[in-house]
Amino acid sequence: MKFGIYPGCSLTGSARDYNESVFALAEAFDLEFAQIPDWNCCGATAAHNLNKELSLALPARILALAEQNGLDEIIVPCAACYSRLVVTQNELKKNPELKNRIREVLEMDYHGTSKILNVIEWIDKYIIPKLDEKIVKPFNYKVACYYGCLLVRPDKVLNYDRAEDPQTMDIVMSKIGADPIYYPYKTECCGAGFSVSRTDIVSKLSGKIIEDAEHRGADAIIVACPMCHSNLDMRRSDINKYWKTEYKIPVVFVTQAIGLAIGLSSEKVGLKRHFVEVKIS
Amino acid sequence: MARIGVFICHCGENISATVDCGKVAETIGKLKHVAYSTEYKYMCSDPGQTLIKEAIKEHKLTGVVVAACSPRMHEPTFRKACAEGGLNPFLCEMANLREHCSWVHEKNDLTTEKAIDIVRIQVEKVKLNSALQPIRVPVTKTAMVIGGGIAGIQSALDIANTGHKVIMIERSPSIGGHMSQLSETFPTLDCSQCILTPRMVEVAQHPNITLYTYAEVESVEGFIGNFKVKIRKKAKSLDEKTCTGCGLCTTKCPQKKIPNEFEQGMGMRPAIYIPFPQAVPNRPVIDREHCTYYIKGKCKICEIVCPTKAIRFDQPDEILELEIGAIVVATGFDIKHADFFPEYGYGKYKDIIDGLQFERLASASGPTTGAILRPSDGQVPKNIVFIACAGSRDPAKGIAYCSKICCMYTAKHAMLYKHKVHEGKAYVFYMDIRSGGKNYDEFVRRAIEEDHVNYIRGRVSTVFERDGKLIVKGVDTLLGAQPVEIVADMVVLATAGVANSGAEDLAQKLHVSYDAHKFFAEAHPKLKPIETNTAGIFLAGACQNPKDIPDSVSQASGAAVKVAGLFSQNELTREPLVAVVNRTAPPMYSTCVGCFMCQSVCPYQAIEREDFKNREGKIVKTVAKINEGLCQGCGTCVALCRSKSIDLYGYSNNQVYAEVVALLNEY
Amino acid sequence: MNSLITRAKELLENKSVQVVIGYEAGPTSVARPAFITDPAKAGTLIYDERCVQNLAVYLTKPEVKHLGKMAIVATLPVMRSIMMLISEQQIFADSIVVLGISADGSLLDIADVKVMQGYIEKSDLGNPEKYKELLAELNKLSPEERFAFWQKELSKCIKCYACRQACPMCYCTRCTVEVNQPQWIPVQSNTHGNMEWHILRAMHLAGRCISCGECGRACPVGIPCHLLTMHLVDQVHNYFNVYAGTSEKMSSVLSTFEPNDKESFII
Amino acid sequence: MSDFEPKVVAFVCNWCTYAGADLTGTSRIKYASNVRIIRFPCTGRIDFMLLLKAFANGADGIIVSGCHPNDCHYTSGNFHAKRRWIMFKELMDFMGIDMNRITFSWVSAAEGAKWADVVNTTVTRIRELGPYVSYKELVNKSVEEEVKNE
Repeated sequence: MKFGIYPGCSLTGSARDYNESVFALAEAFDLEFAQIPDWNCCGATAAHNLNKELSLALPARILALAEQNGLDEIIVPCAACYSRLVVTQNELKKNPELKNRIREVLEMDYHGTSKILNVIEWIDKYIIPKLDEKIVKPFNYKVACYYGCLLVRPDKVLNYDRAEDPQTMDIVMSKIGADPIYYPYKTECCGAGFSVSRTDIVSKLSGKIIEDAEHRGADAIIVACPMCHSNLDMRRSDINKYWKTEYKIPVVFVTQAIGLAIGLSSEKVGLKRHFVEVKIS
Repeated sequence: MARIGVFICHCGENISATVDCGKVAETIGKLKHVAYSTEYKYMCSDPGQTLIKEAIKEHKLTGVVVAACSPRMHEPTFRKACAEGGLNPFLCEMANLREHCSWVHEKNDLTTEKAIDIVRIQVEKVKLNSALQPIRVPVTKTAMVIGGGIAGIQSALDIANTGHKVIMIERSPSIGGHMSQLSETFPTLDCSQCILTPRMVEVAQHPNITLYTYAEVESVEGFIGNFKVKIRKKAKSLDEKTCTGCGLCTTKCPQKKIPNEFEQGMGMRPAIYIPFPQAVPNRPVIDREHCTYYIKGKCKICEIVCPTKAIRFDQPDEILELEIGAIVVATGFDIKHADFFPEYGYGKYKDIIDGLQFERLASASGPTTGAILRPSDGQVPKNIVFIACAGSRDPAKGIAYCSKICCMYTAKHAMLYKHKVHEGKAYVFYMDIRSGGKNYDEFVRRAIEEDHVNYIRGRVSTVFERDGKLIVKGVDTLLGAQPVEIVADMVVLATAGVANSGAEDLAQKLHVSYDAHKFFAEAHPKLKPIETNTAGIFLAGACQNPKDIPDSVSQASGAAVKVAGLFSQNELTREPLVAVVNRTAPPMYSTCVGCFMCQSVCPYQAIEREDFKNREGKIVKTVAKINEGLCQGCGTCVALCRSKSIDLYGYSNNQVYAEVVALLNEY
Repeated sequence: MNSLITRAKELLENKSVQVVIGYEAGPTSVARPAFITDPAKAGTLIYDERCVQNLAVYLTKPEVKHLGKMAIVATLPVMRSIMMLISEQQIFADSIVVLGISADGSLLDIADVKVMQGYIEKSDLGNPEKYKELLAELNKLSPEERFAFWQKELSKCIKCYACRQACPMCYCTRCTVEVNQPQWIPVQSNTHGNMEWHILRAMHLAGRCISCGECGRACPVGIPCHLLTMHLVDQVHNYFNVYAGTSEKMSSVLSTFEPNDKESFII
Repeated sequence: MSDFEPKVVAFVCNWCTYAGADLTGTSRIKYASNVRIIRFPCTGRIDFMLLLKAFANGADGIIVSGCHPNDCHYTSGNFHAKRRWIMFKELMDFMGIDMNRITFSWVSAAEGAKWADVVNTTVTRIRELGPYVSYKELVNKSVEEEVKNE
C-alpha cells in the first residue's frame, strides 16, 4: 500500500519526532509513503488572512501535484496543513468557477480527486485493523487526549468527529491499552500561531490545558498536531514560569504511543527529541 | 373562437420592479386569440377585480389569465372574480410572475422574456380549459382531534360546545400533555394543574366528546367532509368498565424501576400505572414492554389483587373505523434531547437537567414535592445556572429557529428557584431576551430586579465537572467579551422545542405538508395559519411550531371555528379537477380496453368497473370508470393509460401538450 | 406431432373447444397460423422448428374470439403471454385450453393455470441467448454510437405498425398513435417520429414484454426493435427482480411500486 | 458559445416542488432565469412523452421534480413516477439520448433553497454541454425527410 505524504514545514523541522514516529509506524505495518514531489507551503495561518486566491492556490498546487503523480490517498500528519488542504478541496468542489480560476493561477490541471487523510483517519483505516496482533507492550497509562482546534474543524467540511467532544483519539488510545480520562480541555485553544510572537498568551492558555490534565491524574497528554505539541512541550519552561509551577506531564504524539505499544524503541519514535522528558517507554 | 383576456399585475412593485409589465402586456396582446391584455398595480384589489369582471363582459372573453402571484395564493380570488363576471371560474388560470419570476431574478430582458413565456403557457392552456361545475359532496359532522394536550382539549371543547360530535384521540394513557407536567405558568405563576385539570375532566364528561386514550391514528383516507379514519386502540390490558381506578394494582406491581415519562425520567413507575394522580381517564394501563408477565410469562400479581377482576392479559389491540368530517391536529412538541450537545455534559452528569425536568422538580406533585434538590445527592443547589438557547438559534449545531417559549420559562425557572432557595444564586446565560407578550417583559424584569437573578448576556462554551462541581465557561458580551467561569451545583438547559416524535409519520398518513424541522406546515404563513394544504385538516398548538399556552389555546379555538364553519354546511363543493374515462367512439363506448392497470395505481380506489351489455344483456365490454367523489385528481392513471383513454380536467393531455409546444416555439 | 393432432381432434370432437389455434404448413417453406374448427382437419397441424410465431396474439382478436372457446398451441413465450393476458383481464383462464409445447417440442399436459405457472417458473425466463449477445454489443458502444445506430435503424421504419400487430401485449383497441388530440406521434414516417413511436412502444411494454421477439421478426424492413423491449426486460429484472408473465395475478412493474425501490439518479 | 442561453423546461408537481419554488420566491433566493415551469398535480401525472416533446421542440435541458418519497400529496404518485423514470432513463441511455440533460429531483415545499440549487446546477451543466445539437439535427433532418417524401 503506497500513500502520498505531505510533510509541510513542521515535520522536517520542529516536529521531526512526529515525522519519525509516523514513518516508524508505516514501516512496522508495511505501508509505504511517497513524498509529494516539489511540494510547497500550505499557506498556514498567514495566507488566508492576506489573500484568498493565494490561500487556495497553495494547497491546490499540492493536491494537483499529488494527482499528477497518481497519489489517490495523501496523508497529512500536521493538523494545520490537513485543515488547509481539506478546506481548499471543499471550496473548489463547491465553486466550479473558482476552481477554474485556481487552475489558471496554477497553470496546472486540478480535479480535487485525491482523498486527504489526517493521522487519526490513517491510523483508523490502516493501522487499527492489524493492531491487536502487533501489541507487545500495552500502553497502560492514564492519558488526556488533546485534539486542539484544527483536527476536527470546520466540522461541516470534515464531517469526521464531534467538534466539541471528539472521540476518535480516545478510541485509538484505548485500543492500545491506555485509559483515556474525561478531559474537558480536549479542544481548548493552546495559543496556536502565537507560539512565536506572543509566548505569554501561549503560556496562559496552554498552562490551563496542562493543569487540568495533571489535576485529573493523567500520565501523558496525547496529541496529533505539531503546533499543539510545540506549545505544550517546547514552551513548557515558559508555561511553568508564567504560572509559577513545575508541570512535568509529557506530551506524546498518538503515533509515538502506538509505536511504543508495538515495541518500537523510544529513539525510533523520536521521544528523545522532546523538551519535557518522557519517562514512558 | 377563443377570446382570452390577460391581466398583468404589478403587485405594487413586487413584479414591476424586475419585470417590464408594459412590455409583457403589449407582447401578449399581440398573440392569436388574445382579445384583451392589460396591466394594473394591484389585480387582487377591488378595482383590479372589477377590471377583470368588466373586461369579461366588454370583450366577451372566453378565458382569463391573471399574471400575478402564485396560484397557491390567489387562484380562488380570481376564479371567484371571473364567476362574478359571468365566466365559468374554471376558465381562469394564473401565471405565476411573482414567486417564480420577479422575486427570483434580476431586472433585465431575460427576466421579462421569461415573464412573457410564463403568461404564454397559461394563455395556451386556458384556451383548452373546459367550463366545469363544482362537485357536491356531503359532510360528516363529526370532528376528530388528534392529541389531548391543552390545544387539543381547547379545540375539542369548543367544537363540542357548538353541538357537534368530537372524537379525541391521545396516544399516551392520559390527556393533559406537557401542560400537565408544568409547575407554574408564566407570567402569572398560577399552578398549571389547577387551571388544566378541570378542562381535562370536562372533556371526559362532555356528552359530545368521545375520548380514546392510548390510541393512535392508523390510516386516513378520503377527503374533506368525508374522511375514513382507522385508529388503533392499543390494548390497555384491562376492562375499563369494570376497573374502578382504585390503584391497588399499581402499588402491588413488583416491577417498579421503569423511568417515569411524566416525571421526565426523574422518578420511577411500575409496569401497571396511572401516569399521574389527576390523569384522565383515571385508569391504569399495563406497559407490556416492561411488564414481567409479558416478558417472562409469569407474575399476574395485578390480576390477583384486583378487587373487580378487571385485568385482561389477552386483550388485543382494537382497530376502530370512523367516519370523520374534519380533523384538528394538536399533537404538540417535544424538547430536543440535550445529549446532542456533548459540551454541555447532559447525560454525563446527573445535575445537568433540561427545562421540563426542572418543571417536575419545582412541581408540588413532582418527585421532590416541589423542593429544588440536586438529582445526584438530593442537596439544595447553592449556585444554579440556566442556559437559554441550548440548541435554538444555532444553525451551526442546533436548529436555526427561536423556540419562543424558553426566554419566558427560563425567567420563570430562575424566579421559582429564588422563591424556594432564598440564599441561592441564579445565573441565566442568554443571547437576547424575547419577551413579547402581555405582561411578559414585566415578568422578566421582575426576575432580574426583584428576585435578583443574574442575567449574563453571552453563550456558554462548555460545562464540565471538576472536583464535584460543575464548571460553566461562558462569555459576558456586555462586559467586553470577558470570559466568565461559574462554579455551579446544578445547570438547567433550555433546550430547543422540536417536532414531536412520530410527527413525520402522522403527516404522511394525513397527507399534509411539514417543514424541514418536521413541524406541520400551515397553508399560508400569514393568512391561513390554521389550515393545512389538505382541505378539512387544521392545526392547533405546538405541532406547528413551539408555542406558549395562550398562543396554543387561541389557535385551538381558531381551529374549532374552522371546523364549526365547515359543519354549518350540509354539502361542500369540491374542485372538479378529476380524471375521466372517455366515453366516445360508439358502439363500444370508450376506447378503454379494460386492462385495469389504472386500478392498481389509484391511491383512492376511485376506479371502478363499468360493464356494457348488448340487447340480450350479455356483457360485451368492461371499461374503467372514475368515481368522481373519490378521485382527487392526481392523474397517475392518466400518464399510465396506454390507449390515452383517461384524461384529467384541468391538466388534460391537450393542455399540457400545448403548454410544452407553445413554450418552446416562436410566437 | 401425432399426440398434438390427436389431442386437438379430441378437443374439437367432444366440443370442449370450438377452435384450435396452431401452426400448419404454408404454401412456401414457412409455417403459418391455423385456426382449426373442424375435427377432420386437425391433421394439418404441425409443430417443428419453423413454428416460431407467438400465437397468443390471436387470443384477443375479435374475429378469433368470435369462434368460441379456444385451444392454443403454446410454447413458453405463448404461455407467458397467456399469463400476462389473464393478469391484465383480457382473457379468462377458464376459456382457454393450453396445448403446451416443451423446449424439445413434445406435448405437455397443461391441465390448468397452476400447472402452467409451475412450468413457467422452472423455465429460463431471461432474454434468449442470441439476443443477449446483440444487447451486450450495443451496450458496449458509446452513447453517441448508440444514438447513431438507432437513428440509422429507425430511419428505415415505414410506420406499418407490424411490430404492434404481432405483439400479444399490444391488444389496445385504440393505440396512442391513433390519438390526434393531441397528436402524440406524428402520422408521417420520419426518423424522429419513428424514434418517438418506438420509445413509446418500448415504454408501454416495460415490465410486460415476455421476450418472444415477435415484433422484430414481424418488421418488414428488419429493424431490431425487439432489442428495445428486451433491454427493458433486463432492466426490469435488474431493478425489480421480476420477469413478466409468470403468474396470473401479478401486476405490471409500472403499475405497482415498492417504497424502497432503488435508483441513483434522483437528487 | 458564451451567449448560449439554455432552454430548460421544468415539469413539477403542484404540492411539493411548485410550492418549493414559491418558497424560493418568498425567500428572494435568486437563480438562473432559463427555466420555465409547467405545473402538474403530481409527478405521477407527468407523461414521459412530454419529455420527448420538450426535446423535440428545442429544449436543451429538462428538470422533473416532485415530492420526496413518502411525502406525496396523493400518497403514491411519486413512487409510480420513480419506477417510470427508472425505466425511461434506462431506455434513453440505451438509445443514446443524453440523460445528462435531464435532472430528476425531489424538492419539498420546504426546500426553496434546494430548488434554486437544482435549477442552477442544471443550467450550469447544460451550459457546459451546449445546445442539444444532435437531437435538434435529428428533428431537422426528419423535417427534410418528410419534404422529400412528399
